[in-house]
Amino acid sequence: MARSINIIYFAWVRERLGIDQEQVSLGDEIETIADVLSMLGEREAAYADILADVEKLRFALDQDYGLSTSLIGSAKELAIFPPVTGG
Amino acid sequence: MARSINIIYFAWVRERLGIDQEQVSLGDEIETIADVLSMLGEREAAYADILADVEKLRFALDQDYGLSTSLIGSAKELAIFPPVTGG
Amino acid sequence: MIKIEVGPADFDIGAETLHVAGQGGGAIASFVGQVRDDGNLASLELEHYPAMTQKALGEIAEKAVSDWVLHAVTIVHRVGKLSVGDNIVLVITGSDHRQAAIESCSFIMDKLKTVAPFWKKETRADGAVKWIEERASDVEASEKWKR
Amino acid sequence: MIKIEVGPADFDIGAETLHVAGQGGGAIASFVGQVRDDGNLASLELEHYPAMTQKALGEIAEKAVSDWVLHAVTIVHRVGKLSVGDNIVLVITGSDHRQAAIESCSFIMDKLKTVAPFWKKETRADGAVKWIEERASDVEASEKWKR
Repeated sequence: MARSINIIYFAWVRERLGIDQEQVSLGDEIETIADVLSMLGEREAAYADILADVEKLRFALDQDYGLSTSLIGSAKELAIFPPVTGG
Repeated sequence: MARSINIIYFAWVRERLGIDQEQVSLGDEIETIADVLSMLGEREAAYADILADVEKLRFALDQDYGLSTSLIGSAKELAIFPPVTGG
Repeated sequence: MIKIEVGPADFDIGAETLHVAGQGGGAIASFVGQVRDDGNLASLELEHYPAMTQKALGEIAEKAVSDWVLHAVTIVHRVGKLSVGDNIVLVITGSDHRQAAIESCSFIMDKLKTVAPFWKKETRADGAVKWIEERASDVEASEKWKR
Repeated sequence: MIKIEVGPADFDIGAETLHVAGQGGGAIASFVGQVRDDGNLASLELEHYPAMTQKALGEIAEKAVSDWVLHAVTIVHRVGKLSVGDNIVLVITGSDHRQAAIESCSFIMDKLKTVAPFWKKETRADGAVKWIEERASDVEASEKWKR
Protein backbone atom coordinates (compact mmCIF):
# COMPACT_ATOMS: atom_id res chain seq x y z
CA MET A 1 0.00 0.00 0.00
CA ALA A 2 1.37 3.43 -0.93
CA ARG A 3 2.56 5.55 1.97
CA SER A 4 2.63 9.33 1.82
CA ILE A 5 4.04 12.07 3.99
CA ASN A 6 3.60 15.82 4.25
CA ILE A 7 6.93 17.58 3.88
CA ILE A 8 7.08 21.07 5.35
CA TYR A 9 9.88 23.61 4.79
CA PHE A 10 10.97 26.67 6.78
CA ALA A 11 13.18 29.74 6.48
CA TRP A 12 15.73 29.73 3.63
CA VAL A 13 14.87 26.12 2.73
CA ARG A 14 11.28 27.21 2.08
CA GLU A 15 12.37 30.33 0.23
CA ARG A 16 14.92 28.60 -2.00
CA LEU A 17 12.59 25.70 -2.84
CA GLY A 18 9.77 28.17 -3.45
CA ILE A 19 7.27 25.93 -1.65
CA ASP A 20 6.18 25.70 1.96
CA GLN A 21 4.84 22.18 1.96
CA GLU A 22 4.00 19.24 -0.27
CA GLN A 23 2.43 15.81 0.05
CA VAL A 24 4.82 13.15 -1.26
CA SER A 25 4.28 9.43 -1.93
CA LEU A 26 6.93 7.16 -0.49
CA GLY A 27 7.95 3.95 -2.19
CA ASP A 28 8.67 0.89 -0.05
CA GLU A 29 12.41 1.48 -0.48
CA ILE A 30 12.21 4.80 1.41
CA GLU A 31 13.22 4.10 5.02
CA THR A 32 15.08 7.10 6.39
CA ILE A 33 15.01 10.88 6.13
CA ALA A 34 18.15 10.60 3.97
CA ASP A 35 16.20 8.36 1.59
CA VAL A 36 13.52 11.04 1.27
CA LEU A 37 16.17 13.68 0.52
CA SER A 38 17.70 11.44 -2.20
CA MET A 39 14.29 10.81 -3.72
CA LEU A 40 13.49 14.55 -3.78
CA GLY A 41 16.88 15.29 -5.38
CA GLU A 42 16.39 12.67 -8.06
CA ARG A 43 12.93 14.02 -8.80
CA GLU A 44 14.14 17.59 -9.25
CA ALA A 45 17.73 18.87 -9.62
CA ALA A 46 17.04 22.10 -7.70
CA TYR A 47 16.18 20.02 -4.62
CA ALA A 48 19.43 18.09 -4.86
CA ASP A 49 21.30 21.38 -4.81
CA ILE A 50 19.36 23.03 -1.97
CA LEU A 51 19.23 19.94 0.25
CA ALA A 52 22.77 18.77 -0.56
CA ASP A 53 24.46 19.69 2.71
CA VAL A 54 22.65 17.81 5.49
CA GLU A 55 24.99 19.43 8.05
CA LYS A 56 23.18 22.70 7.37
CA LEU A 57 19.74 21.15 7.77
CA ARG A 58 17.66 20.04 10.71
CA PHE A 59 14.76 17.57 10.57
CA ALA A 60 11.64 16.86 12.59
CA LEU A 61 9.30 13.88 12.25
CA ASP A 62 5.84 14.65 13.59
CA GLN A 63 7.31 17.66 15.45
CA ASP A 64 10.16 15.76 17.12
CA TYR A 65 13.76 16.27 16.07
CA GLY A 66 15.29 13.50 13.97
CA LEU A 67 18.58 12.83 12.20
CA SER A 68 19.09 12.12 8.51
CA THR A 69 19.44 8.47 9.55
CA SER A 70 16.11 8.46 11.43
CA LEU A 71 13.47 6.03 10.21
CA ILE A 72 10.35 7.58 8.71
CA GLY A 73 8.17 4.81 10.10
CA SER A 74 4.54 5.91 10.16
CA ALA A 75 5.27 9.63 10.52
CA LYS A 76 2.73 11.92 8.86
CA GLU A 77 4.88 15.06 8.74
CA LEU A 78 8.54 15.64 7.94
CA ALA A 79 9.88 19.16 8.53
CA ILE A 80 13.13 20.30 6.90
CA PHE A 81 14.69 23.55 8.07
CA PRO A 82 17.96 25.33 8.91
CA PRO A 83 19.31 25.43 12.47
CA VAL A 84 16.95 27.49 14.61
CA THR A 85 17.75 31.09 15.53
CA GLY A 86 15.00 32.27 17.85
CA GLY A 87 15.23 33.95 21.24
CA MET B 1 46.03 64.81 71.71
CA ALA B 2 42.86 62.86 72.48
CA ARG B 3 41.34 60.99 69.52
CA SER B 4 37.68 60.14 69.37
CA ILE B 5 35.53 57.99 67.12
CA ASN B 6 31.81 57.61 66.50
CA ILE B 7 30.74 54.00 67.06
CA ILE B 8 27.52 52.99 65.34
CA TYR B 9 25.58 49.78 66.00
CA PHE B 10 23.03 47.87 63.88
CA ALA B 11 20.46 45.09 64.15
CA TRP B 12 20.69 42.88 67.24
CA VAL B 13 23.93 44.56 68.35
CA ARG B 14 22.07 47.86 68.51
CA GLU B 15 19.05 46.30 70.22
CA ARG B 16 21.02 44.40 72.84
CA LEU B 17 23.28 47.35 73.66
CA GLY B 18 20.25 49.61 73.74
CA ILE B 19 22.10 52.39 71.90
CA ASP B 20 22.49 53.16 68.20
CA GLN B 21 25.65 55.23 68.35
CA GLU B 22 28.09 56.88 70.73
CA GLN B 23 31.13 59.11 70.53
CA VAL B 24 34.07 57.47 72.31
CA SER B 25 37.49 58.85 73.24
CA LEU B 26 40.39 56.61 72.29
CA GLY B 27 43.56 56.48 74.36
CA ASP B 28 46.91 56.23 72.58
CA GLU B 29 47.04 52.51 73.37
CA ILE B 30 43.98 51.83 71.19
CA GLU B 31 45.25 50.69 67.79
CA THR B 32 42.86 48.10 66.38
CA ILE B 33 39.15 47.39 66.31
CA ALA B 34 39.82 44.58 68.80
CA ASP B 35 41.36 47.17 71.14
CA VAL B 36 38.17 49.22 70.93
CA LEU B 37 36.05 46.16 71.75
CA SER B 38 38.25 45.39 74.78
CA MET B 39 38.00 48.97 75.98
CA LEU B 40 34.20 48.97 75.66
CA GLY B 41 33.99 45.65 77.53
CA GLU B 42 36.16 46.93 80.36
CA ARG B 43 34.07 50.07 80.61
CA GLU B 44 30.80 48.14 80.90
CA ALA B 45 30.26 44.42 81.54
CA ALA B 46 27.18 44.23 79.28
CA TYR B 47 29.33 45.25 76.31
CA ALA B 48 31.86 42.52 77.04
CA ASP B 49 29.05 39.99 76.93
CA ILE B 50 27.34 41.27 73.78
CA LEU B 51 30.57 41.85 71.83
CA ALA B 52 32.34 38.72 73.09
CA ASP B 53 32.12 36.61 69.94
CA VAL B 54 33.89 38.51 67.15
CA GLU B 55 33.06 35.67 64.73
CA LYS B 56 29.44 36.80 64.93
CA LEU B 57 30.30 40.44 64.30
CA ARG B 58 31.28 42.45 61.26
CA PHE B 59 33.06 45.80 61.30
CA ALA B 60 33.33 48.80 59.04
CA LEU B 61 35.71 51.75 59.36
CA ASP B 62 34.41 54.84 57.59
CA GLN B 63 31.98 52.58 55.64
CA ASP B 64 34.58 50.07 54.46
CA TYR B 65 34.72 46.55 55.86
CA GLY B 66 37.50 45.84 58.33
CA LEU B 67 38.63 42.95 60.51
CA SER B 68 39.03 42.95 64.28
CA THR B 69 42.76 43.27 63.59
CA SER B 70 42.30 46.35 61.37
CA LEU B 71 44.00 49.56 62.51
CA ILE B 72 41.69 52.39 63.52
CA GLY B 73 44.08 54.99 62.12
CA SER B 74 42.29 58.26 61.59
CA ALA B 75 38.85 56.72 60.97
CA LYS B 76 35.93 58.86 62.15
CA GLU B 77 33.30 56.12 62.26
CA LEU B 78 33.39 52.51 63.40
CA ALA B 79 30.30 50.40 62.66
CA ILE B 80 29.68 47.14 64.53
CA PHE B 81 26.96 44.81 63.26
CA PRO B 82 25.98 41.18 62.63
CA PRO B 83 26.55 39.51 59.23
CA VAL B 84 24.30 41.19 56.68
CA THR B 85 21.05 39.57 55.54
CA GLY B 86 19.57 41.77 52.82
CA GLY B 87 18.35 40.89 49.37
CA MET C 1 1.92 27.00 36.36
CA ILE C 2 3.67 26.68 33.00
CA LYS C 3 2.47 29.41 30.66
CA ILE C 4 3.61 29.51 27.05
CA GLU C 5 2.53 32.08 24.51
CA VAL C 6 3.69 32.40 20.92
CA GLY C 7 2.28 35.04 18.62
CA PRO C 8 2.67 38.52 17.16
CA ALA C 9 1.44 40.35 20.27
CA ASP C 10 3.83 42.28 22.49
CA PHE C 11 4.12 41.36 26.19
CA ASP C 12 3.94 43.36 29.40
CA ILE C 13 6.97 42.51 31.54
CA GLY C 14 5.49 43.96 34.73
CA ALA C 15 2.20 42.09 34.35
CA GLU C 16 3.91 38.81 33.46
CA THR C 17 6.25 39.15 36.46
CA LEU C 18 3.27 39.74 38.76
CA HIS C 19 1.63 36.64 37.30
CA VAL C 20 4.68 34.50 38.15
CA ALA C 21 5.15 36.15 41.56
CA GLY C 22 1.50 35.47 42.39
CA GLN C 23 2.16 31.73 42.25
CA GLY C 24 4.40 31.67 45.32
CA GLY C 25 8.07 31.77 46.20
CA GLY C 26 10.02 34.92 46.76
CA ALA C 27 12.57 34.68 43.96
CA ILE C 28 11.68 35.69 40.42
CA ALA C 29 14.24 35.73 37.61
CA SER C 30 13.53 37.00 34.15
CA PHE C 31 15.18 37.50 30.81
CA VAL C 32 13.98 39.79 28.04
CA GLY C 33 15.45 39.61 24.54
CA GLN C 34 14.87 42.55 22.24
CA VAL C 35 15.76 43.43 18.66
CA ARG C 36 19.22 44.92 19.07
CA ASP C 37 20.26 48.02 17.17
CA ASP C 38 23.62 47.07 15.69
CA GLY C 39 23.85 50.17 13.52
CA ASN C 40 21.99 49.46 10.30
CA LEU C 41 19.25 46.96 11.05
CA ALA C 42 15.94 48.00 9.54
CA SER C 43 13.70 45.17 10.68
CA LEU C 44 13.57 41.57 11.76
CA GLU C 45 11.09 38.92 10.63
CA LEU C 46 10.47 35.95 12.87
CA GLU C 47 9.13 32.75 11.33
CA HIS C 48 8.21 29.63 13.29
CA TYR C 49 6.83 26.11 12.96
CA PRO C 50 3.52 26.51 14.78
CA ALA C 51 2.74 22.81 15.27
CA MET C 52 6.16 22.26 16.87
CA THR C 53 6.84 25.52 18.71
CA GLN C 54 4.40 25.05 21.58
CA LYS C 55 5.58 21.46 22.02
CA ALA C 56 9.28 22.36 22.01
CA LEU C 57 8.83 25.23 24.47
CA GLY C 58 6.61 23.06 26.65
CA GLU C 59 9.27 20.36 26.83
CA ILE C 60 11.94 22.89 27.81
CA ALA C 61 9.70 24.30 30.54
CA GLU C 62 8.82 20.82 31.83
CA LYS C 63 12.52 19.95 32.00
CA ALA C 64 13.21 23.12 34.00
CA VAL C 65 10.38 22.28 36.40
CA SER C 66 11.71 18.75 36.87
CA ASP C 67 15.33 19.85 37.43
CA TRP C 68 14.74 22.86 39.70
CA VAL C 69 12.11 23.52 42.36
CA LEU C 70 9.94 26.12 40.64
CA HIS C 71 6.52 27.57 41.31
CA ALA C 72 6.00 28.98 37.84
CA VAL C 73 7.50 29.31 34.38
CA THR C 74 6.34 31.77 31.75
CA ILE C 75 7.71 31.82 28.21
CA VAL C 76 6.47 34.36 25.66
CA HIS C 77 7.96 34.47 22.16
CA ARG C 78 6.88 36.83 19.44
CA VAL C 79 6.71 36.09 15.71
CA GLY C 80 6.19 38.28 12.65
CA LYS C 81 7.83 41.55 11.71
CA LEU C 82 9.66 43.43 14.46
CA SER C 83 11.63 46.67 14.63
CA VAL C 84 14.74 47.73 16.54
CA GLY C 85 14.01 47.87 20.27
CA ASP C 86 10.96 45.62 20.05
CA ASN C 87 10.57 42.77 22.51
CA ILE C 88 11.22 39.28 21.10
CA VAL C 89 11.27 36.86 23.99
CA LEU C 90 10.44 36.81 27.70
CA VAL C 91 11.29 34.04 30.14
CA ILE C 92 10.31 34.28 33.82
CA THR C 93 10.85 31.68 36.53
CA GLY C 94 9.59 31.75 40.10
CA SER C 95 11.15 29.79 42.94
CA ASP C 96 11.81 29.87 46.68
CA HIS C 97 15.52 30.36 45.96
CA ARG C 98 17.32 32.82 43.74
CA GLN C 99 19.86 30.36 42.32
CA ALA C 100 17.07 28.03 41.18
CA ALA C 101 15.20 30.93 39.59
CA ILE C 102 18.24 32.41 37.82
CA GLU C 103 19.75 29.10 36.69
CA SER C 104 16.50 27.74 35.32
CA CYS C 105 15.84 31.01 33.48
CA SER C 106 19.31 30.77 31.92
CA PHE C 107 18.72 27.09 31.05
CA ILE C 108 15.41 27.85 29.35
CA MET C 109 16.95 30.62 27.23
CA ASP C 110 19.92 28.46 26.21
CA LYS C 111 17.66 25.58 25.17
CA LEU C 112 15.12 27.85 23.49
CA LYS C 113 17.91 29.32 21.34
CA THR C 114 18.97 25.92 20.00
CA VAL C 115 15.80 23.84 20.09
CA ALA C 116 12.67 25.96 19.59
CA PRO C 117 11.78 26.20 15.88
CA PHE C 118 12.08 29.93 15.26
CA TRP C 119 14.06 31.58 12.46
CA LYS C 120 15.10 35.20 12.17
CA LYS C 121 15.47 37.05 8.89
CA GLU C 122 16.99 40.51 9.04
CA THR C 123 16.56 43.39 6.65
CA ARG C 124 19.37 45.94 6.61
CA ALA C 125 18.96 49.68 6.09
CA ASP C 126 20.28 49.25 2.53
CA GLY C 127 17.60 46.65 1.80
CA ALA C 128 19.85 43.59 2.05
CA VAL C 129 18.00 40.59 3.45
CA LYS C 130 19.66 37.71 5.28
CA TRP C 131 18.61 34.71 7.35
CA ILE C 132 20.50 34.78 10.64
CA GLU C 133 22.80 31.79 11.11
CA GLU C 134 23.20 29.59 14.13
CA ARG C 135 25.98 30.77 16.45
CA ALA C 136 28.55 28.31 17.81
CA SER C 137 28.40 30.08 21.19
CA ASP C 138 24.68 29.30 21.45
CA VAL C 139 25.29 25.63 20.70
CA GLU C 140 28.02 25.49 23.35
CA ALA C 141 25.82 27.25 25.90
CA SER C 142 23.05 24.75 25.26
CA GLU C 143 25.32 21.71 25.45
CA LYS C 144 27.00 22.76 28.68
CA TRP C 145 23.82 21.94 30.63
CA LYS C 146 24.25 18.18 30.16
CA ARG C 147 20.57 17.69 30.74
CA MET D 1 24.00 54.01 33.56
CA ILE D 2 24.33 52.69 37.12
CA LYS D 3 21.17 53.47 39.08
CA ILE D 4 20.93 52.65 42.76
CA GLU D 5 17.94 53.37 44.95
CA VAL D 6 17.48 52.49 48.60
CA GLY D 7 14.37 53.51 50.49
CA PRO D 8 10.92 52.50 51.69
CA ALA D 9 9.21 53.04 48.32
CA ASP D 10 8.05 50.09 46.20
CA PHE D 11 9.39 49.69 42.66
CA ASP D 12 7.75 49.16 39.27
CA ILE D 13 9.41 46.19 37.56
CA GLY D 14 8.05 47.05 34.12
CA ALA D 15 9.15 50.69 34.29
CA GLU D 16 12.60 49.81 35.65
CA THR D 17 13.07 47.21 32.89
CA LEU D 18 12.14 49.78 30.24
CA HIS D 19 14.67 52.18 31.78
CA VAL D 20 17.46 49.59 31.45
CA ALA D 21 16.32 48.48 27.97
CA GLY D 22 16.32 52.09 26.82
CA GLN D 23 20.07 52.28 27.36
CA GLY D 24 20.92 49.84 24.55
CA GLY D 25 21.68 46.18 24.05
CA GLY D 26 19.06 43.56 23.46
CA ALA D 27 19.52 41.38 26.52
CA ILE D 28 17.98 42.32 29.84
CA ALA D 29 18.17 40.07 32.89
CA SER D 30 16.42 40.79 36.14
CA PHE D 31 15.91 39.36 39.57
CA VAL D 32 13.15 40.29 42.00
CA GLY D 33 13.24 39.20 45.63
CA GLN D 34 10.02 39.32 47.60
CA VAL D 35 8.96 38.58 51.17
CA ARG D 36 8.24 34.86 51.00
CA ASP D 37 5.25 33.36 52.75
CA ASP D 38 6.68 30.41 54.65
CA GLY D 39 3.50 29.72 56.59
CA ASN D 40 3.47 31.98 59.62
CA LEU D 41 5.43 35.09 58.79
CA ALA D 42 3.58 38.24 59.85
CA SER D 43 6.01 40.91 58.70
CA LEU D 44 9.61 41.71 57.93
CA GLU D 45 11.54 44.79 59.02
CA LEU D 46 14.56 45.83 56.97
CA GLU D 47 17.22 47.96 58.63
CA HIS D 48 20.29 49.33 56.86
CA TYR D 49 23.40 51.48 57.36
CA PRO D 50 22.52 54.45 55.17
CA ALA D 51 26.01 55.94 54.88
CA MET D 52 27.43 52.60 53.72
CA THR D 53 24.58 51.08 51.69
CA GLN D 54 24.84 53.30 48.64
CA LYS D 55 28.63 52.90 48.63
CA ALA D 56 28.52 49.10 48.97
CA LEU D 57 25.88 48.70 46.24
CA GLY D 58 27.78 51.15 44.03
CA GLU D 59 30.97 49.13 44.36
CA ILE D 60 29.15 45.89 43.47
CA ALA D 61 27.60 47.54 40.40
CA GLU D 62 30.96 49.02 39.33
CA LYS D 63 32.57 45.60 39.63
CA ALA D 64 29.84 44.08 37.45
CA VAL D 65 30.34 46.81 34.84
CA SER D 66 34.11 46.21 34.82
CA ASP D 67 33.82 42.41 34.56
CA TRP D 68 31.01 42.15 31.99
CA VAL D 69 30.12 44.34 29.02
CA LEU D 70 26.97 46.05 30.27
CA HIS D 71 24.94 49.00 29.11
CA ALA D 72 23.07 49.52 32.36
CA VAL D 73 22.70 48.26 35.93
CA THR D 74 19.78 49.11 38.20
CA ILE D 75 19.64 48.07 41.85
CA VAL D 76 16.65 48.95 44.03
CA HIS D 77 16.46 47.78 47.64
CA ARG D 78 13.66 48.56 50.02
CA VAL D 79 13.94 49.21 53.75
CA GLY D 80 11.39 49.53 56.53
CA LYS D 81 8.43 47.33 57.37
CA LEU D 82 7.29 44.88 54.67
CA SER D 83 4.53 42.25 54.43
CA VAL D 84 4.34 38.84 52.78
CA GLY D 85 4.45 39.20 49.00
CA ASP D 86 6.01 42.67 49.10
CA ASN D 87 8.96 43.43 46.87
CA ILE D 88 12.34 43.67 48.64
CA VAL D 89 15.01 43.89 45.97
CA LEU D 90 15.28 44.39 42.22
CA VAL D 91 18.42 43.95 40.13
CA ILE D 92 18.37 44.54 36.36
CA THR D 93 21.31 44.34 33.96
CA GLY D 94 21.36 45.24 30.29
CA SER D 95 23.89 43.89 27.79
CA ASP D 96 24.34 42.90 24.17
CA HIS D 97 24.53 39.25 25.23
CA ARG D 98 22.29 37.17 27.42
CA GLN D 99 25.04 35.34 29.31
CA ALA D 100 26.62 38.65 30.33
CA ALA D 101 23.25 39.99 31.46
CA ILE D 102 22.24 36.86 33.40
CA GLU D 103 25.65 36.20 34.96
CA SER D 104 26.17 39.78 36.09
CA CYS D 105 22.66 39.87 37.56
CA SER D 106 23.42 36.68 39.49
CA PHE D 107 26.80 38.11 40.62
CA ILE D 108 25.20 41.33 41.88
CA MET D 109 22.58 39.41 43.90
CA ASP D 110 25.19 37.07 45.42
CA LYS D 111 27.41 39.98 46.45
CA LEU D 112 24.51 42.11 47.65
CA LYS D 113 23.41 39.27 49.96
CA THR D 114 26.80 39.07 51.69
CA VAL D 115 28.20 42.60 51.46
CA ALA D 116 25.44 45.23 51.41
CA PRO D 117 24.63 46.39 54.98
CA PHE D 118 20.99 45.34 55.31
CA TRP D 119 19.50 43.31 58.14
CA LYS D 120 16.14 41.56 58.24
CA LYS D 121 14.07 41.10 61.38
CA GLU D 122 11.04 38.86 61.10
CA THR D 123 7.89 38.87 63.17
CA ARG D 124 5.98 35.60 63.30
CA ALA D 125 2.21 35.25 63.45
CA ASP D 126 2.51 34.37 67.16
CA GLY D 127 4.41 37.60 67.81
CA ALA D 128 7.87 36.03 68.07
CA VAL D 129 10.57 38.34 66.73
CA LYS D 130 13.91 37.19 65.34
CA TRP D 131 16.84 38.67 63.44
CA ILE D 132 17.51 36.52 60.39
CA GLU D 133 20.92 34.89 60.42
CA GLU D 134 23.48 34.72 57.66
CA ARG D 135 23.14 31.57 55.54
CA ALA D 136 26.19 29.47 54.68
CA SER D 137 24.81 28.93 51.16
CA ASP D 138 24.82 32.70 50.58
CA VAL D 139 28.45 32.94 51.70
CA GLU D 140 29.41 30.08 49.37
CA ALA D 141 27.52 31.65 46.47
CA SER D 142 29.33 34.93 47.02
CA GLU D 143 32.76 33.35 47.33
CA LYS D 144 32.43 31.20 44.22
CA TRP D 145 32.79 34.28 41.99
CA LYS D 146 36.50 34.72 42.82
CA ARG D 147 36.25 38.36 41.92
